[in-house]
Amino acid sequence: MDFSLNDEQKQLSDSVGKFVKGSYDFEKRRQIIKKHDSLDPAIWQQFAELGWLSLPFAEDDGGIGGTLIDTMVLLEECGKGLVVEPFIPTVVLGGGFIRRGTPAQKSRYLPALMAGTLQAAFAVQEYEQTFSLATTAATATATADGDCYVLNGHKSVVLNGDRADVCVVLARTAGNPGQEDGLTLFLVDTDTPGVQRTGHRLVDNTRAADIRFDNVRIAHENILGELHQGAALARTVINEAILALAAEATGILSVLLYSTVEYTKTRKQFGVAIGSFQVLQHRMTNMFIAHEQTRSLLLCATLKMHEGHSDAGKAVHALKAQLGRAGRLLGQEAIQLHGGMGMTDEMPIGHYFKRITAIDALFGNADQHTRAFAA
Amino acid sequence: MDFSLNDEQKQLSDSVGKFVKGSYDFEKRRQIIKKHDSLDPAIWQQFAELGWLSLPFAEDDGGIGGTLIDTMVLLEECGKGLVVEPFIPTVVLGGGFIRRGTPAQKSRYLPALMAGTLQAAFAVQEYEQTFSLATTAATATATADGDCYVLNGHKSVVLNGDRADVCVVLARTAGNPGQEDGLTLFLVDTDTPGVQRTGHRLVDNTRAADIRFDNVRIAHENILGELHQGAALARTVINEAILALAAEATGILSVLLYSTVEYTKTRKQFGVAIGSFQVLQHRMTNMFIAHEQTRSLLLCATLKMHEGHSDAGKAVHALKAQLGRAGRLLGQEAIQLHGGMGMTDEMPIGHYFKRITAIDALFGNADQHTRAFAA
Amino acid sequence: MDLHVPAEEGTFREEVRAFLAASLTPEMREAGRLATSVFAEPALAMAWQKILHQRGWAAPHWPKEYGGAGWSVSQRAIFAEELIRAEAPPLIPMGLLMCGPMLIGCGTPEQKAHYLPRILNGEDFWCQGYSEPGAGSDLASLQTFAASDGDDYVINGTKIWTTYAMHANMMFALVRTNREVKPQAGITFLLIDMNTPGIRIDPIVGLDEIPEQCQVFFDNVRVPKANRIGAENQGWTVAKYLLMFERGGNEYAPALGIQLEKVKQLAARQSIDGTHNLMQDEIFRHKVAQTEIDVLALKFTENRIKSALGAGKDPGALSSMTKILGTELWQKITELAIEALGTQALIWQPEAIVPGAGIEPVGPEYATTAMARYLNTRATSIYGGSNEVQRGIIAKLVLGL
Amino acid sequence: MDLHVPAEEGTFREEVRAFLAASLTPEMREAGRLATSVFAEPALAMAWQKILHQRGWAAPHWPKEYGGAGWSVSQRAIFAEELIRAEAPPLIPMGLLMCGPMLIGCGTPEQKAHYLPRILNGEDFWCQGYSEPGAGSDLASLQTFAASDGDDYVINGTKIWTTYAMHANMMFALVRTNREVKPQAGITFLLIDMNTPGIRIDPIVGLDEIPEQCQVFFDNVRVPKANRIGAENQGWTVAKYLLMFERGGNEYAPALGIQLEKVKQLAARQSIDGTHNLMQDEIFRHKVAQTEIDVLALKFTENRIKSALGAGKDPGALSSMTKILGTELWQKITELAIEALGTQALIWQPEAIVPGAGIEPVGPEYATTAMARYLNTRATSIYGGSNEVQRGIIAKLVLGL
Repeated sequence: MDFSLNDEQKQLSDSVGKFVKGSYDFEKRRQIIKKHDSLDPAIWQQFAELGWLSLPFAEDDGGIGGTLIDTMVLLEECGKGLVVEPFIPTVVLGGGFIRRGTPAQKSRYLPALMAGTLQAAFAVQEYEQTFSLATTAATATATADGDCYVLNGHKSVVLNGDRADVCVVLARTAGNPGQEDGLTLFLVDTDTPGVQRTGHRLVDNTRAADIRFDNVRIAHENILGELHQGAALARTVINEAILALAAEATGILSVLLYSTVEYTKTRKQFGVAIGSFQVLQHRMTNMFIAHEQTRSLLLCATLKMHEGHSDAGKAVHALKAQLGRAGRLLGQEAIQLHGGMGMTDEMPIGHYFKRITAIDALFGNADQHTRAFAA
Repeated sequence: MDFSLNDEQKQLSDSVGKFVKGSYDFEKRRQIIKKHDSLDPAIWQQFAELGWLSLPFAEDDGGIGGTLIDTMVLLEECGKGLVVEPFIPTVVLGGGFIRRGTPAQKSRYLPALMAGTLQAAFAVQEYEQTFSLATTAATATATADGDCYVLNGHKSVVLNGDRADVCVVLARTAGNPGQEDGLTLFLVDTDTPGVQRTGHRLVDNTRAADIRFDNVRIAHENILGELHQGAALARTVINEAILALAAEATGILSVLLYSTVEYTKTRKQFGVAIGSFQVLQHRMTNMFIAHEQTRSLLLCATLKMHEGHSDAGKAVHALKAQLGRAGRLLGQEAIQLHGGMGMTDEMPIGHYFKRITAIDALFGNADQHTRAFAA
Repeated sequence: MDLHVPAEEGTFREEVRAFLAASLTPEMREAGRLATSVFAEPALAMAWQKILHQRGWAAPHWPKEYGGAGWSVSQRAIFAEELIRAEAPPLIPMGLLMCGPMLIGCGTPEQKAHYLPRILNGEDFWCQGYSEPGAGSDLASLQTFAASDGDDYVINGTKIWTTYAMHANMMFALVRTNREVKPQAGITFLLIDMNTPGIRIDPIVGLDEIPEQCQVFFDNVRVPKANRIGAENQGWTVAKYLLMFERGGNEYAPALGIQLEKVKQLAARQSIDGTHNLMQDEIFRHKVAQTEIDVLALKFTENRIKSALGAGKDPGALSSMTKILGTELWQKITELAIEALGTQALIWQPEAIVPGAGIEPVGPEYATTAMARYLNTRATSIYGGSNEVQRGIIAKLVLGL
Repeated sequence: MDLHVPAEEGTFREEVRAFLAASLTPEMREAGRLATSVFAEPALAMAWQKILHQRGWAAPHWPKEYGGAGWSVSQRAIFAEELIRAEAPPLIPMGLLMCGPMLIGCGTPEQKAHYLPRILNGEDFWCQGYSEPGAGSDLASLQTFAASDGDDYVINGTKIWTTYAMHANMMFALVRTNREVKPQAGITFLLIDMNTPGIRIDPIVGLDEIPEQCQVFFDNVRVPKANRIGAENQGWTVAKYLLMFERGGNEYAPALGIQLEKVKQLAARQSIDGTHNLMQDEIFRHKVAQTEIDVLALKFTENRIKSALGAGKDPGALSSMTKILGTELWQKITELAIEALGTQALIWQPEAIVPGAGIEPVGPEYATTAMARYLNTRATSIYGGSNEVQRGIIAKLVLGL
């Protein structure tokens, strides 16, 4: 076993780290949130030019053929800089589905996606439901002439949904809510008639959309994967997205920890740096331990997914569960130890706190994954 | 609302406190455990003479007619002294059942019980079951001639069972395991043929017994309460026992807390009293808070039971759940803060830890009562 | 011991309910429902205060001679509960709960006669000038200096975390008047007119993007010595008096109980598998139940404090305990809410939770405030003496460590 | 990065399994199964060590030249796992895991030649003389004094928490040789023959009622200076070397995983409602799963340490972290066991868990050891540098606080 990065991975990590430090400081990020609606076109173009948008795609598809480990390396550094650009919705989720599509589907979307000119999203979550594929209520019904499918439904919090050019939609083509059988994935261009989007912010300053599908006609060729068997493929791509989120989160956790450590070394009360208080030292040690344990599970899950281990899914559950618990602990403690300053919009720490809070809620929270781990 | 003790309650509290301090120090307790098998006949006789064994019984039955609050006051002081004598099994459980029995049953047992010459027990728990009335597998079948019932079953950890003269036994007379209907309570003299007892210690240095009932014949007049309807009465008496245990536990928690506080004021490491370490101060503060919250729920449940409130049962669940959590916290922290000395049989603290650990396991643990609270 | 609830308290509850049903406007209820911190939208809160004042109920806890209601401890608790149940907007506390009681205890007859009526009728809007950038948990180290100059003090320095300073026309403040003595011994308590020249107010945007807090700068601000409470350099005593009053009077359990009920209601609307809802999920229900048990225990802890207060006893550091428990349970309840809402809790539309804005939210209406509440309550364990400081107080004063 | 498991490791595992199946006697397995602390019954543990020694496997982690097995890091991990799985009694660690490595690193050629073979073959039974009544977490304040007298030291003082001192014929100890310097600078490392006149051993009865620990008194005990390790007053360096070795080598996850499996097995035997067992109870299963996730994370944390060690790097304070996690998870697992067993866990029969006693326990056999384990593991967060001390080390060395 070897947990150190190889030379290429190290190079990638350094290059992303340098980019974030050099071109993505907190003031820059603040402008992106305010002016550019959480996506700076120039930054996104740079992502494309640096090859990051092509990272997970096969060389045959025009990509770089990177591994899950590469994506992990990239996103951990993005997490440290709290990059708001929609890498996960477009590249990991959208791209993750499309690269498993038909040659026609791939050639239609992937080149533009890798060039940075196409945005994607995955519409899975619905209102008043905890995260679950089986509860999907959106339906897609074959027309009488068998020509196409007609999609109806209402999806909530579609990450990057307001600017996505193409949306992967999970809908029921057979069976009843509660069953995983009978779900199908569709590729839906968002300019298709009947697609109504209301874009909105999320607490972490990323963007999402409420999307209503009102008798949206979808051609057969836009079915992604197998009819009625969409749940398994959805789960695979979601697991990759969880890895990506966890990598980003591990970067965030390290900032929550080490910014807090640094802050307590300078902040004085009662005549001394508050970092000299034993109570805070032990609490920061607990933060440190939670962070390291999360990193260990990130490595565990990434390596098992990478090698296609039979218990890879279980490792992903463990990771997401730990992430929720560690995120809660580190986020809350970071704010508490920053005191009043931690409650301000001005300081970066609160923004890291918001993002780590959001990550717990995405694709099932800690309790749900703990339960799934035990199943 | 008034939470202060009235004069009589204060007097009782003082008198028990004085007895424990004067006649029941830790060395005396050690002798009782070693020499007298966890019951000192002279001490028990004093209990009788002081009227404590008569406390909860009606004046018409020759008792003192005390309330649940009086029992609470008595047991909290007993808890502080870690009295091992079987007050709860004999007086609260055995006596609690018998005083709800027929006049004949009362006159047969209560005078001796109050005089200190009769010991009682309640046989409810069976092996390889979490605490639950419904799972009772012991059976009592009416004989063909309808003359009596024949009891068969195997009860585990019958508190005070090895020296009990009479045992209240819960057995199934109808229905199937899983149902609460069809359970009946029987008064069984332990010298009845077919009762086989193996006495043993418990970790808290009290005594219990493994009891097998092998075709034990029980006359109709020994049915306690109504046939098939034993669960409701059992629950009432168990709730009173939980209050009693909680009162004892509250006394124990106060010793766990304040002994630890005192110990850390004297124990020196790194040139200072360890109680000066902020980390330990905050942890002891958390112990203090848990103790006070437990006391609040003890008052809540006692007063609601005392007044026959409709949500009294729920308050008892809350109390037992809190007791489990607080007991775990205070017990474990007390040992940790005593360091190596806390791990020795010689120091009292470990014995308090053992008793508080046992109390969580009796009559359903914290998780079970939390669940019942939410039901 | 006696838990008996006298029958007349039932009648009283009916009276309060009837009044609230008749007096609270829909706008005010909306402001109450949408409030995500302890502070409601100021204009609506002040409007509601005026209505209460007409009934004589704006400050029921004050002594009757100054405009209080003359209620028993239980009646006050009932009133507080019913206000929460009716979704009344919480009143701005700086005048009614802080400055008023302080004046009643420590003010001169003239100060009382002038300020108390203006607090009750809402003519004055007060803010609190305690914390400074370098003096948070360590309040005694404050540096804002008031130099004696004839009949005035001349103030220089800065205060921070001053809630609603931009709305206030008055501030009660702790300032340093002596740098040569022990920190606590050189502090004076002053009332400052916010319209005095030399005061600048910079709003601070919070995690919820709302500028509720401010930093206030003093540049040679002249304050008449007549505005001093107590003697010069005795301000710390006044502050401690106020703190004691504040702590004894704070009750968390009633509001926590109602908030937890709301969490249960919204969790019951979330489907977990197409057939069951989240309140039927054993794990979530267990967490809710544990919290409910903690709130029940806190309720009786608070009852014990009231019982001790009623008997004229000093509840002592028990009030530090209720501050710790109350704020940490409050945080826990807001956490349960965002957990129950899942991704719906992430939708961020601060514009949709401004009372009267009339903006239709994305997602269910009940989900719009949960995240702001979760973010906001993080501050409750920081302000009012951080929970670390409270734990230190218990360790020192109760445990003698 | 590479998680690949080489095929030859599978073969190795088979070899170890076959050996264990053939060599472990039923009595030894019983001693392993009934051990409630890290220490098994000494006679059976020593008998098992002799068998391992014949195979060359008594101290696989030692360098090959001194009798080690020359295995890779992974092979050592496999061996450790299989020992646990086979319920082998744990070997007494003071000689093999502590004294041996210390001698290899710091002993003279003569000391190594004399003592190492005697450790391997079990001829010497070692105990550790570190703690004193006033020197626990603050080890450097130890007072047992060794006065120089010609070729000898003359020792006076006392040691406490000396495990199995009554079985030992040798002790390695820290003693004070200079009181005039900083505490750490006046300490010397000595090997002491326990049969020397002037030594008295008082057993200490633990919570489990077993006298595993002792207090040892020294009354003018003469120890030859040839028994000194390193230079006079340099004992602290030797102790630190040993500590580093001890920490890097400790692995908790494999044993924790197996213990948690056993908890799951016993929980699956407890009926909750006549139809379902406790492992089908959502709440209990959730707690087990959380613990299992923590153990999995610890396993990879330990793998990361091994990976760093393998690459010749210093894992640094990560070993303080695994001590904290390993011991607290161990405590958690024993807690889950007593929770699962309910009142059955309360049955207390220390006489029934003595290997070979042949006493039929009251209740199921698997329930006899749970409470003693729960009580015993309370000590794991106290000894070997309390977890408070470990957290302090991380705060200082890793976080720079």
